[in-house]
Parts: sequence; C-alpha cells; structure tokens
Amino acid sequence: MLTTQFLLLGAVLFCIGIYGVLARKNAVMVLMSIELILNSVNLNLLAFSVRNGSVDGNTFALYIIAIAAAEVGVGLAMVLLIYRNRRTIALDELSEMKG
Amino acid sequence: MSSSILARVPWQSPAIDYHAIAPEIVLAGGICLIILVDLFISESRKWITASLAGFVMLGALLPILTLAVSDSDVRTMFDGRYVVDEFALTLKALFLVAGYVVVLLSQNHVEEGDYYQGEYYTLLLTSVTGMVMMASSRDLVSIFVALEFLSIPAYMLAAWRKRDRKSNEAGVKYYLLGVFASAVMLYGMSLLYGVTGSTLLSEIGSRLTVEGQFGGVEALGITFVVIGFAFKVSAVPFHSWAPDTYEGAPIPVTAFLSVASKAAGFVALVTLVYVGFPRAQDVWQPFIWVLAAITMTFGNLLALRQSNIVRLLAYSSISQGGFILMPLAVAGTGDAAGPALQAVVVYLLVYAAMNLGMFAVVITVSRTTRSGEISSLGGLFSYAPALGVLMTIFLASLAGIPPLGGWIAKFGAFRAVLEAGSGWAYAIAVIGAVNSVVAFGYYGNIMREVWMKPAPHGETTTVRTPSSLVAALSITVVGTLLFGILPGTIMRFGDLVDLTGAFGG
Amino acid sequence: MDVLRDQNWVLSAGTFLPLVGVLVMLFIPKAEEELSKLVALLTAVATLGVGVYTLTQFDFDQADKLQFFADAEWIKVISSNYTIGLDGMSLPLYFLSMVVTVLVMIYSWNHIPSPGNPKAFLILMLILQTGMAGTFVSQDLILFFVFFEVVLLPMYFMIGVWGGEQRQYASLKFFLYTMFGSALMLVAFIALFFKVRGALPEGVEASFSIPQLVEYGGLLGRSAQIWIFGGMFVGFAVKVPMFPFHTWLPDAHTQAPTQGSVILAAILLKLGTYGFVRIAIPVLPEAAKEWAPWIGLLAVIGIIYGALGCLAQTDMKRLIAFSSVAHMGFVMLGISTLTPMGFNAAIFGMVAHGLITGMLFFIAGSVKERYHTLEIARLSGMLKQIPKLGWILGFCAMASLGLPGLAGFWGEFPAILSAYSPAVGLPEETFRTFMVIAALGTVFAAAYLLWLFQRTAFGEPKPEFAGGDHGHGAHGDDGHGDDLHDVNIFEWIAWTPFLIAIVVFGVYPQLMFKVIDPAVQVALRAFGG
Amino acid sequence: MFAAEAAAEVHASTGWFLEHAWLIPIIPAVAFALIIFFGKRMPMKGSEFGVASMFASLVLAVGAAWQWIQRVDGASSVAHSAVEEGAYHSAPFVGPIIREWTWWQSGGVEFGIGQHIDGLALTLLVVVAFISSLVQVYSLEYLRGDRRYTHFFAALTLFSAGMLGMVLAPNMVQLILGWEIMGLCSFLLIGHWWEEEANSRAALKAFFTVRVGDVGLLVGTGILFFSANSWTQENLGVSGFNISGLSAWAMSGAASQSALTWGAVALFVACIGKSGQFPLHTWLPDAMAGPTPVSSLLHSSTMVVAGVFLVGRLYPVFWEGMKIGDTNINFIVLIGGITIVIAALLAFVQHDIKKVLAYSTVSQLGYMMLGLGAGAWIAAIFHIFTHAFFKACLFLAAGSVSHSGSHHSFDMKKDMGGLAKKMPITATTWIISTLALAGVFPLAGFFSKDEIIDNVGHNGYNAFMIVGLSGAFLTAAYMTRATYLTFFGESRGAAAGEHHDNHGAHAVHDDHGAHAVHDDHGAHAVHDDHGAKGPHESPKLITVPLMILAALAVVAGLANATPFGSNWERFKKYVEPSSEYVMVESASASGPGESIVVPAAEEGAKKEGCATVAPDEGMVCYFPTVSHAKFKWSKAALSLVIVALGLVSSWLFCIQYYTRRDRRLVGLTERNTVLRGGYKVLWNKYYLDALYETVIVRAVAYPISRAAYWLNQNVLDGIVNTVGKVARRVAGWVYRNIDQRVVDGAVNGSGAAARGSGGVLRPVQSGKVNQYGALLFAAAAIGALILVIINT
Repeated sequence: MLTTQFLLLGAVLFCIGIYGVLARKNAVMVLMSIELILNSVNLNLLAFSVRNGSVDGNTFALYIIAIAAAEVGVGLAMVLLIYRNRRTIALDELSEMKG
Repeated sequence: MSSSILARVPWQSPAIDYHAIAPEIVLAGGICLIILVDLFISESRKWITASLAGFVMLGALLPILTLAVSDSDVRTMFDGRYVVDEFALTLKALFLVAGYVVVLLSQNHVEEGDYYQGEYYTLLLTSVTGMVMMASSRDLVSIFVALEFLSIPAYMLAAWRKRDRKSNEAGVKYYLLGVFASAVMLYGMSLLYGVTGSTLLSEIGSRLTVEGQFGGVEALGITFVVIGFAFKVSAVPFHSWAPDTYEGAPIPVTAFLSVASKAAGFVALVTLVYVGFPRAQDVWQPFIWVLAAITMTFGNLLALRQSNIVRLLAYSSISQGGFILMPLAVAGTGDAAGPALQAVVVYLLVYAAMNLGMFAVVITVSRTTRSGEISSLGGLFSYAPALGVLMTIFLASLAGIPPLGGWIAKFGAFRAVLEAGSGWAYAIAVIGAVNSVVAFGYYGNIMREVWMKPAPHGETTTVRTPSSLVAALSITVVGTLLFGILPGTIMRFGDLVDLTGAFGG
Repeated sequence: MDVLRDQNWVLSAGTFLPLVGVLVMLFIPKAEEELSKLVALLTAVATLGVGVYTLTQFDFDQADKLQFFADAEWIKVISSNYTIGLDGMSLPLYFLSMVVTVLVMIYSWNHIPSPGNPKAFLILMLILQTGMAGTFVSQDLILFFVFFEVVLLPMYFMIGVWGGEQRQYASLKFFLYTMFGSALMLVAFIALFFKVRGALPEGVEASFSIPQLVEYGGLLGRSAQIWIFGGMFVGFAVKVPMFPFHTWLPDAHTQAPTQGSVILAAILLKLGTYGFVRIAIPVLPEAAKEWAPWIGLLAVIGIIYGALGCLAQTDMKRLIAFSSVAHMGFVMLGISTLTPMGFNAAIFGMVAHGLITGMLFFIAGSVKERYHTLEIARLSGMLKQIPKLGWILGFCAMASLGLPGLAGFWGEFPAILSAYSPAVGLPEETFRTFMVIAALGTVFAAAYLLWLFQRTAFGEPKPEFAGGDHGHGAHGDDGHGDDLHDVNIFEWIAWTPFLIAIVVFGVYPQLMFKVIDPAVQVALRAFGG
Repeated sequence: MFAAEAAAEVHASTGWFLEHAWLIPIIPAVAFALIIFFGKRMPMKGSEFGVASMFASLVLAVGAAWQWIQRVDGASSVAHSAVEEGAYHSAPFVGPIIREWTWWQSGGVEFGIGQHIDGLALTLLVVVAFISSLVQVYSLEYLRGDRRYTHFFAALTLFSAGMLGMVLAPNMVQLILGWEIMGLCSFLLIGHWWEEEANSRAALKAFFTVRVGDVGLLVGTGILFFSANSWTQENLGVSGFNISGLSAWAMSGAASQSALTWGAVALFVACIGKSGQFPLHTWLPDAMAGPTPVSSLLHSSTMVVAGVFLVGRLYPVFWEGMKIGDTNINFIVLIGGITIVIAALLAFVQHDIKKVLAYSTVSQLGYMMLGLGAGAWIAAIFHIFTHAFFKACLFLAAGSVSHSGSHHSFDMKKDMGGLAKKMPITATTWIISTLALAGVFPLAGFFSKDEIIDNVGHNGYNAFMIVGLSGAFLTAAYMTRATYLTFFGESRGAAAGEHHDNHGAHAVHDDHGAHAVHDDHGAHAVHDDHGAKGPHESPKLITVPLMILAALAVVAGLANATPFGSNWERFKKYVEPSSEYVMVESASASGPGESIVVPAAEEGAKKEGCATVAPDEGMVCYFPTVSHAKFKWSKAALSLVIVALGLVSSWLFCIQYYTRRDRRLVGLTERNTVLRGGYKVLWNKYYLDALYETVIVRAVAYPISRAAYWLNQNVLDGIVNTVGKVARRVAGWVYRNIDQRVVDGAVNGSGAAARGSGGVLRPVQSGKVNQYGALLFAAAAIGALILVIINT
C-alpha cells in the first residue's frame, strides 16, 4: 500500500520543518518551516484516514488548514510589528529580556 | 477512493443541547456585541467595553449555575466529543471568574495606556471562550481547536503594547514557540489517530494498549501530545518562553496567561491523561514525574535570583505548575487517580485565586511606584498597611502556609502522591516538601521588603486603589482565605466520577 | 475513646476569641495607639477569662479523658474533622499560653519596641495566641498542623520587624528551619493516615483524629512506624529545638523583641515537645522505642552543649537563649524514657521552663531598656543601682538552675531520676549514662547562671552607669532622670504572677502533677506505663 | 493516723511535741517570709522575727527531745533493760515517729513530706535551733549598721528553716530540698558583702563546689530509689525514697550489693562536697569571706555537718554498701583520714584566725567521717554534738576579737596579740573551747574525739587510729599557736590601738557603713569609733552567747561520758537506734494520704542483732549491729599524753619565737636542706620559726605540708577554679567553630548553594528564540526517544 510512503514523506517534511525552525534566523523563514510541519501532519492524517478507512483524519486536516491560515496571519502581523519597531526581523536580535 | 469513503458515511445532523453550550453562546454573543459597540462609541467612552466584557463573563456564569443545579449531571454532544459534566462546569466557572478578575485588573491599566480597548476585551473574551470550550472537549480535534482558540488571541494580547519592544518580543517569542509546540503536538496527534483510528479520546483510550503491549509509535504520539500541553503549562524544559513573555506583556495579560491559559493547559492534560490514555501510564507517568520534579526545582532555584517582581512571579508560577503536575505523576496508579484529579482541580482553583490576587496587588502598587523591581516594594507595610497585609496573605498562600488557600492545595497534592505509596511517589513527595521550603526563600524575601525594609527614597505617598482593583482584590482574598479555612467548600469538586469516560469508561 | 462532651463551646471560644479582637482592631485607626492597646488587652483578658472558666469547669477527677470535646465536620473529603478536646496533658500549657499573652500585653503597655506601631504588634500577638491555644486543644492531625503553622508568620514578623540588628537574618532562619521541619512533618502525617487506614479493622472509618490514631497506630509495621516517626521527629525536634536543630534559637531569641522572646520561650518551644507527648510517641509506640535512645542521646548532648554555649556567651540575652537548649534537653530526656515519671517531669518542665525563662527574658528586656546594653562585661552592681530587678534576676537564676522549692527543680529532678529506669525494652545502661551526664548538666547550669548573676548583679556599678546613684539605689528612688529606675508598675503587674507561680509550683508541685499524671498514664498505655 | 496512734501506744509513749515536730522548720520558714515582706518596716529591721522564730523552734525541739527521752525510758522499762556490756548489745527497739503526707505523686511514685523523728534527728534539731538562736542574738550586735541587715537575717532564718527541714526529713526528696536551700543560703551569706569581688567569688565557688557533689546526691538517690522501691512498697508500703524504708531494705539482705555500693559511693560524693572533705574541701576556707556569725553557724557547727548527718542517717546503706563491718579500710575512712591530716597541716600556715578555724573545722569533720566510716556511729554523732558548741564558740570569739579587739581585722600576725588582758571574757571562752577542741579531759572534745579514735582502733582500722592520734596532736598544736598569736605575746597593729585605714576588712566594713540606710547612721557612728577607743571587751550581746557556749563546751561531754560507766552513756541510750529485728505491720497501717511505719516491738522480737542472723518472715531492722569499744584509761591516757604534747610543744615554740626572737636559731635555717627538713617536722621548732615568713622556704622545709598546700592550691583549688575557665574556653571554641561554622554553615550554605545553582541555570534563559526552540525540541526528542525505547 502507498500509505507507508506518504507517512515517510510526512516524516521527512516534519524533520525539514524542525530543522528550519531551529536553524533559520529569519522570522518569515521560521514561519514557513512551521507551515511545513503542519503540512506533514496533514499528510499523515490523510494517509492514516485512508488506512483506517475513517473520515476523521480528513476532517482534522481541514481544521488544521483553516487554523493554520489564521495562525500565519497573526504571525505575519507580528513580524511586521517587529520590523516596524526595529527595522529587522532577525530573531537572534530579540533578546531584550534574559536571565 | 476517498470520495467513496465520504459516500459511505450517512449524514444526520447531530442533536444539540443548547442549555449545555449556553455559556459558549453567551460568550460568542458578547464578543460580537463588543465589536459592534466598539465601532459606535467615542474614544472617551471606550470604558463601556470593559464593563460590557465583565458583564458578559458574569452572564456566562449564569447558565453554568443553572447547569450545575440541573438534575441531569452529564450532558454529551456529538457522540461524546463535547461533554459538559461536573468537572467541565467547575473549570468553566474558574475560567470565567478568572477572566472577570482579569477584566477588573485590565480596566485602569488599559484605559490609562490608551490601548485599543474594544479589541483588547474582544480578544480577551475570545481566549476565555477557547478555554471554556477546552473544558468540555473530549476529542483530539476539539481539543486542538479550543487550544488554538485560546492561544491565538493570547499571542496578540502579549504583544499588545505595540510601541514597546519588550512587548513585541514577548509576543513573538510566545507566538513562535507556541505554534512550534502545537505543531509538534499535532504530529503526535496524527500518530495517535493513525494507530487508533479515532480522534475520540474515549475510543483512543479503549484502543490504546489493549492489554498493555504497544509500539514506539504510540509512545511517540503520546509524548508529543503531552509535550504540547507541557508547553502550555510552561513545564521545564518547555518553559523558556514564559519568563520573557510574562515580563514583556502588559501585567494584566501576564496575570491572565499565568493563571487562565496555564489552567487551560492543565485541563487538556488532565482530559488526555484520564480519558485519552488512562492505560498508557507507563509512558506518561515517568515523563510527568520528571517534568514535575525538574519544574518545581528549577522554577524555585531560578526564582531565587530574580530582582524583577513580575519575572519572579513568572518563575514562581512555573514552580507552582510543577506542584500541580506532581499528582498527575501518580495519576495512573491504583487508588491515587481520584485524589490526583481532585488535587489538580483544587490546586487550579486555589492557584487562580492567590496568583490573580498577587498580580492585583502588584498592579496596584506599581501604579504608584512605577517600577517592577522588588526593592520598590520597600516599606509598603509602613505607608500602605492594607496592601502590605494583602500581599503578605497572597505570598503566604503561595508559600503554602496554613490557614491560607495555598496549604490545602499543596496538602491535596501531597495526599494524592502519598496515596499512591510507591517509592517514586515518596521520592517526589520529599522533593516537593523540600521545594516548598525553598520557595519561601523568595516569597519571604518579598515579605521582608514589604515589612522590614524602609521605603526607598522616602516613598510614602498613600496608594490610591481604583474601585475595580478593590473589587478584584476582595474577590481573590476572600477566595484565598475561604479555601484555606474551610477547604470543604472546594474539596468536593473534581471527584473522579464526574470526569466522564475516565479509564475508557 | 471516652470523652466528656458537655460545654463543648468553651474551647472554641477560648481559641478564637483573640481573632474577634483582631477584627475589632482592624477598624481602629493606626494613630489611636492607646485604644488599640486597650482593645488588645481587653481581648486577652477576656480570653483568659474563658481560660479561667475552663479551669473551673474542668473535671480534675477525669483528667485522663478529653473534656469539652467538640467534633464538627471540617474537610470531609480528606476525612479530617474539627476535633478539639482538652485533657490533663494539654490543660496546663493551654492555660499558660493565655496567661502569658495577657501578661505580655500588660508589659507591652509601655514597652512597645521600635518602630512602634502597637496596632500591628498587638494584632500579631493575638493571632499568635490563637495559634498556640489551638495547637494545644486540637485532636485532629490536620487541625493540629494548621494551628502549628499559624504561629509561624506572626512570630516571623514580630522578630523581623520589631527585632534587633540581625533581625532579618534571624527571622528568616527561624522561618526556614520551622518550615522545613513542618513540611516533612506533614508528609509523615499523611503517610501515617494512609498506613493506618490500611491496617484498620472492618467497619472503622479512617480519620486524622488523634485518639483514633493512638488506638490503631500500633497496628503498623515496625519499619513503617520508624520512617513516619522520623518525619515527625524532624518536625518537632526543630521546634523544641533539639541539638543539632537548635541553631535558629539563639538568633531568634536574641533578635526578637522582649515580648517575642517571652512568648517564644514560654509557649512556642513547647509546641514541639507537646507534639512528641501528644502525637508521635502515643501513636507510634514501636518506633518510639526504637528512637528513644537516640532522642535521649541528643537530649543529653543538648544539655551539655547548651550549657557550654551559655558559658561562651558575652551577651545576657543570648546566654538565656542558649540555656533554653539545655533545659529543653532535660524535657526531652524525660520524654525519651517513655515512662510516666519521665513524661510528667517533661510536661512539668515545659511549664516551669516557660515561666522561668520567660521571666528571664522579661528581665533581659528591662535591663536592656535601662542600660541600653546586654554586654555582661559592662553590667555590674545591678543590686546596688536597681536592687529589686537584681534580686528578681537572682531569684530566676536560682529557679532556672533547678533549686528545690522552685518550679525548675520538679522538671529537672524527676527527669533525671526517670532516666535511671526507662521503659521496658530500652537499654538501661545507656539511659543510666544519660542520667549521670544530665546530672552533670545541672552543675553546668549552676555554673553559668550564677556566673551570670555574679558578674551582672554583684560588685560595684561600672563607672559609665554609676552616674546619679549614691547608694539611694537601695530605695530605687533616684530621681536623676537617667534610665536607671527600678522595677516599674507595669513590670510588677506583668511579673508578679510569674514569680508567684514559680514559687507555688515549686512548693506544691502536686497542683500540676495531679492534672498531668492521669492523662500521661493514658498516653503511655502502649508501654504498659 | 489514729490507727497509727493506737499502734504506737502499744509500746512507746508519744506526745504533742513529738507529733508536731514538723512545726520546727515551719516556724523559721514563716519568719523568713515575714522578714522578706515586712522586715524593712519593723523597728529592728526584721531581726526580731528571726530571733523569735529561732527561740520558738528551740523550745519545740527541746520539748520533743524531752518527750523522746520519756518514750525511750518507757520502752526500756517495759522491755528488758538488760544491756550486756562489750561485744555487741541490743537496746529495746523504739520506733521513730514518722509522719508523712503525700506531697506530690508522679507516674505512680509518691513523694512525701513530713517528719522522721528519732534520736539522731532530735540531736541535730536541738543543736541547730540552739546555735542558730545564739548566733542570731550575737548578730544583732555584730551586724549592727550593716547595709543589708535585713537581708542578712532573712537568709540566716531561711538557712535554719532549710537545715531543720532537712534534719527531720522522712525521705530523700525532702532531704534534698533542705540540702539545696542550705546551699542557697550559704551562697547568699558568704556573698553578703558582694561589693567585694573576692566575696562574690568565694560565694560562687562555695555553691559551685557543693553543687558538684550534689550530682552524687541526685544520682545516688535515683539508684537507691529504683533499686529499693519495689521491696519497700511490698514490705513496708512506703516508697523507695523513704529513709527508714531504705534502711530496712539495706539491712534486709534482699538488696543488690552493686546497687548499695554505687548508691553509697554516689551519696558520699555529695557528703564530700557538703562537709568539705578532701578533695572538695577547698571552698570552706574561702567561705570565711562571709560575716563571722555565718562562719560560726553555717561553716562550722551546722551546715557543714549535713554530709556527716546524711551518712549517719542512711547508715545501713553505707554500712552494707561500704562493707564497714568487715573491712579495715574503705572509701569513707580513707577520705576522712586524709582530710584530718591535710587540713590540720594547712592550719599551721594561716595568718587569718578564721582560716585556722576553718581548716580545723575541716579536720574535725574528717574525724566524724572517720568515725562513721569505721563503725563508730555513736561517737561520730556525739562529736557533731560537742564540736558544734566549742567550734561555734571559737568562731564567735574570733568575731568578737575582730569586732572589738582588732578593728575588723582577722589577721593574727598583724592586728592581734596580747588581747587576753583587754578582752578577758572573750579570751577565757576562747581558751576553754580550744582546750575542748584539743580534747583535754574532762572537756567536751575529749569524750567525743577520744571515743572515735578508740572505736576506730577497736573496729580494726588500726592504721587510721594512728592518723586520728596524730591529728589530735596537730589540732592541739595549731590551736595553741592561734591562741598565743591572738591573746598573748605583745600587741600588734590594731590590737595595739593603731588606726590604719588601708586595711582590707576595715575598708570593706566602712564601705557598708557609708552605704548604710540613713537611720542606721547614728548606730554606725557609734560603731566606727571602736578603733579610736582601741581594744576593749565586746558588749553583752556578744559575750553572753560566748559564755553560754563555753559553758556547754565544758559540760556537753558528760552527756555520753563513757569513762564513767554505761549509766553515763545517755547519748548512746537515747540516740543510737536499736539493731534488733522487729515485726512490721504491713502497709495496711497507712491511712489516707499518709504512710506510717509502726513496728510492733515486744511480742516476737528477737534478741540477736541485725546482720548477725538471717531475718524471719515479715521482720526487718533499721540499724546494723555496731560493736562498741570498752573504755580503757590506758588508751585514753595515751591520747591525752599526745594532746598534752601538742599543747606544750606548740606553746613553748610560740614563746621561743614570738617573745625571744632568737637570732642564732635563724642561722640554722640557712644551713638546713630540703632533705633534712623532712623528718624534723615535729621537733625542730626553730626551723619552723624562720619558715613562717615566706611560703617557699616553709614548703621546702615541710614536704608534707608543702605537698598538701601545693595540692590544695594548684591541683584541687586549681581544678575547681579552672573548670569554669576551661569549660568557658572549650565552649568558646565549640561555639565559634562548630555551632557558628558547621551546623549553622550548613544552613546558610544550602541557601547559598541554591542561589548559586540558580545562577548556573540562568544562561539557559538566553533570550534567543531559536535556542528556546532547540531546547524545546531537544527535550521532546530525548523524552520521546527514551520512552519509545523503554516501551518497545
């Protein structure tokens, strides 16, 4: 069955996403990476729903897509906010508070 | 092919118990109302939105009361995905009251900072709505939805002071890490769905670990899901966002995050643990044990170093979270399940009261001192005895000193742990005992400032306390004292039987 | 368990009346100092009135039973009730706490330590009173724990706000020590509850009620008992304080204001020893037997160690503080014998030490007020300048070193005696060794107390203080305006009861023993006492 | 109680005085309270209470004694008065009047208070009451104008109360009570003039030293109580504190030997402390810092004999514990013997007249202990009796000298000499008492001391008989020296009328004068010009007591004049308890609140003495069978010769040295070496002369006295004094290094450690989002990995 390959693809995407989140300093890129993870999740859900023969997975995936959109909206707004206040979106410069 | 799956499912609209979801409906209505009102009132009368928000919260409490007294105690909808039972009601009430207190706290703060009041309260209400939904969710999807529902507004609230770099930073950190965590959690959820073939917690519970054997995928899924909420409750090592966010966000928002959203995280955790994977305790018990131990320890140790009161409270709330986690670490062993659930619920209630109270005092004082440093509290007792005593009460309660609320919470936690009676249980009990002593190190330090230090640069102007803050203070202090002196009033909440479907039932 | 339930409101009244006073005082403006003093004093007196009434209504022929027994539902879920009762063991301490509070209030009338603010000071004292009284009457572990903890904060602030130079360090130390102990104690309590619940016969409902635990505690396995006892031991031993948990005491005592020291010495230290005789030992007889030799060892170490500590002091108040370590050592020695004689001695010793050391702290406070120093080296010839105070000091020193005919002796002597033949099952030789060491301890006591008395009271006054005194000190009538006035009226009122009690109990100890003895017999039933 | 009366009537008469002897200590106790509260307001500053109470007690005591005599006579007339001379005799048993009321009980143990009246108790009661009365009268004059006149009488009266209470104690607890009260009063009275550093030091030293001994008292009481309690409870129905119970237990053979021995040793340690026995005697001479009346009452005649009294009171315990009956050396005699010699030798080297008397007291107490230790019970008790009179007299005389003769000085060498003409009465009484003390026939001392020595030898303690005899010689010698220095030879210093203000004692006393309460100033003025008038006889208030005591010092001995046959041995007849077995009624005789041991004597009473045959069922006895030496003039003559030798030789030496300052003999001393000095001790008086001047030379010349003195000063005194210092130093070290560093450091350290680790953790909180994320995911991955592994 093909589901295994889908799952593998999902896993790969997940890892790439994780790498992106941890490695990239650019806020937008990080957002993108997170989107990757979410999509890997969607892939998983769809593959599983096919394997389990239930629609729950599909529904779940739809919810995730919808909410992810909202999330990204908020995220981009914040990135803009940062950019307006400090003319950069490099995350490693965000260290006003520590300790 | 997938189309054929859809075809095979017959569609019938689910029965909806409107009484059961009345609170959510009220809140939703309230949100719309505020948005509308906000559009039409002049800048000078924006305060109306605040009072509206408050009324909405209280209004949402009414159906909860009616539900509580109504005879049919458990109401389920969408074949068990959305449940209103004693447990859910208790926590919904908690969220609403907490939300109300936060509104009280916010009123002057937001007004004087001329922030966008209407939006502020809208978002606050939205977040509270998400929490209220969380209390009833018994399904991966609904849990996820509720989680995002309460988180996303919170991200924005954290970054509310647009011009303030700290606030921005707080928002962004909270946002990125939050989203990251929920992504990881989602991956875990997908795995769980894959192995069990259902998103309904009770079914997952019954299908997971059919006589105990299960593979790495289940373990992975469970771990990732637990981590998702460990992040919400800012358990070490998933706490890193909390101090920065708490410090950067507006203080009322911090209060909200440290109480309400943390409580929401625990609610989800409890639901998952009790309903979702009651038989998989081999996975989550040791995990939560470690989380609890290091959370309370690190939280305390780091708190000892802080000089900023808000940041200190952030760490203190982290270590308190460790204490709340403690009973869950034994929730899977025999008789301990009941007391553990009870301990968590009681702890959440008490913690809400005393921590909100603490923030209320801090807000009131900082209105005068204009500083977040602990040293700015010096001599508070001498020039504002009432506030000094109140702060002492809340601090003592946080430190768990009888007869204040905090002690019964801690007591419940210890009781639950010792009920389990295993070696690990005793170990964490001792760790908790030692930590409760260490904790006094910094609580006592604040008391010392308040009582024994002279006021910095002769600051002795009497503190003016706005009526809203007075209300907030009185609510919280009454709660703190009442819970402590007559614990019977809350100990009755959160009996295991009320949590429908526990142990796959 | 058989109890007398009539008039079960008495104890609650006696315990919570001070809180009523606190509520009233909350509404008195801070400026109205006289008024708040008055209200506080009246409250304390009223409380004492209730105490006296309790005394009159107490059935001394049934001192072994719990009287004025009240039992109300409190925290049903954890099966802990509001259970209070009074028997011969707790009556003396319960009453003592009330008396001490009243007298301290009187003393406070013109001795409010800096930085003033009598309102807060007295409110804290009233809360303390509630905590102390409650601890002695509570018959439920959880209730006991709550009251046990209630006294912490007021004392913390009393030391920390109204104390001496090192007050913040001392207060924090005091708090952390006690908190540490009580945390473990709480764990032990809960563990005890569950273990006992496991061992209960059919049909008996588990609860934290002390009488019930005493009844069934013996059912526990030995190792379980030993561990639980260990937890309680730490909790109580810190409070007593026993060597090596004692180091908070000297600082706390030295830094605390006079009133604080008096209450601390007179009552608070007794909470720990009371915990031993009321809870730890009766509930866990097996473990008690295991621990007794070690307790005894620590006790005698404390006796000698405390005495050495005293000899090393140059500060009068600190010396008195260290003497507490030694005296509580005698008390613990008596307890560790697990014999009725030892227990009686211990409880008598608690009261006696409360009276005597409390009195000594009063004196130290007054000396400080007059000479503005407690450096023994700088004090001299007190008998010449303020003879009455000097002689009172001598009297208390004599009482404290266990002179027969004064209260101190009846705590010390029987404790030493009882160590010769401890309860069956305890190593006799060991305890006889303890006996000899403890007896040597009395010599040390004589040494440091008389040494103190000789250096401070005898001899010629030091030139720095000799001003304005030309032998008229003998009449205490030097009107030279300096602080060297003899005992004043408030001090007389506050002190006379102490002095009388010291003599009366010394001359006729039966007064207390006949109350204590029956209750002790019951408490030690498990040892065939 | 009435049941008891009835039982008592069976064999022996009792009477009001006997039944109410417990009033004797009560009266002074009440008087003490009166003095404390009203003393200052009374015309005579409270002294009247004291004097009155003492006389009242005296009357009661004498009355009780009289009725006791009748009781004994009655008993013996009823019973067989056949008393076979010699080896051992057994008088008819006369039960003591024991009345005991429950004082307090604890853990089933009953602590009683009451009275135990028998010959011994009555002897002491009479002596104490009598001497106290006289001393108080004496003090009226002697202390006049003193700053703390009232305090003085208060303490004095309290002392009498304590002592009397101890003497008639029916049980150990009451005995300890009185014992400690005496110690307190001793402290207060020695330190009466506490402005002087030295005085308060002496007071402290006295109390502390005695307290060291008291450890033995507590421990011993404990041992005896727990060993005896069960036996006494079931056989006599009294607690193990009860004295007669303990005696019976000790004699019953049921007692464990180890318990007896350890108990006896422990108790004797207490006696060593209280009665100033070697090695704890060092406090007694220093105690002379107190006013003279105090020295004469507490530190010579009454308080210091408490130790002796205790041994005599619990004699069966010591008899059995120390095996006095069948050894020829034991702890008690050893200590007693050493004390006699050491103290006597020290008495030679004193300048202070009171110190001479003090050492003499120590040595006499040694005699008493020696007697008790060697089984000469009656002789020892009799010596208490006689010694009280002449020693009190001596002290009062010394006081009188300093009061009127030497202007408040006690220094024989500086301020006395040739006072015999100026103070005839004082001198006479002094000389009489001296002779009595020396044991010159027929004065009191002879009958008691000689009896002791005689019996010591008779009971097989021959070595110690020698010690006793040499002690007699030394006593005679040093007393003669003191007498000569004080009353004969040429007058020196104040005795010659010089007025030198730099004198210590004088300064002290003046000081008090200066501080005296106003209305005493007049009296004080009168008081102060003694010096101006020069030496003269003291006023009546002082001389009358002196004369009374002197008279008694002459006749007291006849109370037990062994030489004149057994009919003269009244003391023995009335005081010595019978050693015969008696049937005891069980505890049933004890009424509510009081337990009475009333032995029914006559019917079925055995003739054989106790501890010579095994007892029958239900029979006990309260006293061991002591054998009495038969008086022989030959032995008496020997000791008399020795005494005479001492007197004469000492007298000759004094004349040689003090009147004719023989230069050529001085030269001899330079030529003398350490080695030769050793054996010339008793003969070479001229050698002695030169050595008086400086301590070192004398020490070289007299190894023994040097050793004694050195031992006394450096070792014993040193120990007592340095124990405090050392302890303080040790304490200081412990306090600084252990308490403050280790134990405390642990506490503070933990806090620091916590904060430190907090600091370590802070870098984790770097503030960088990516790092946070990494942390988050790393933790997640690790957690997941572990769990996956352990769960699959």
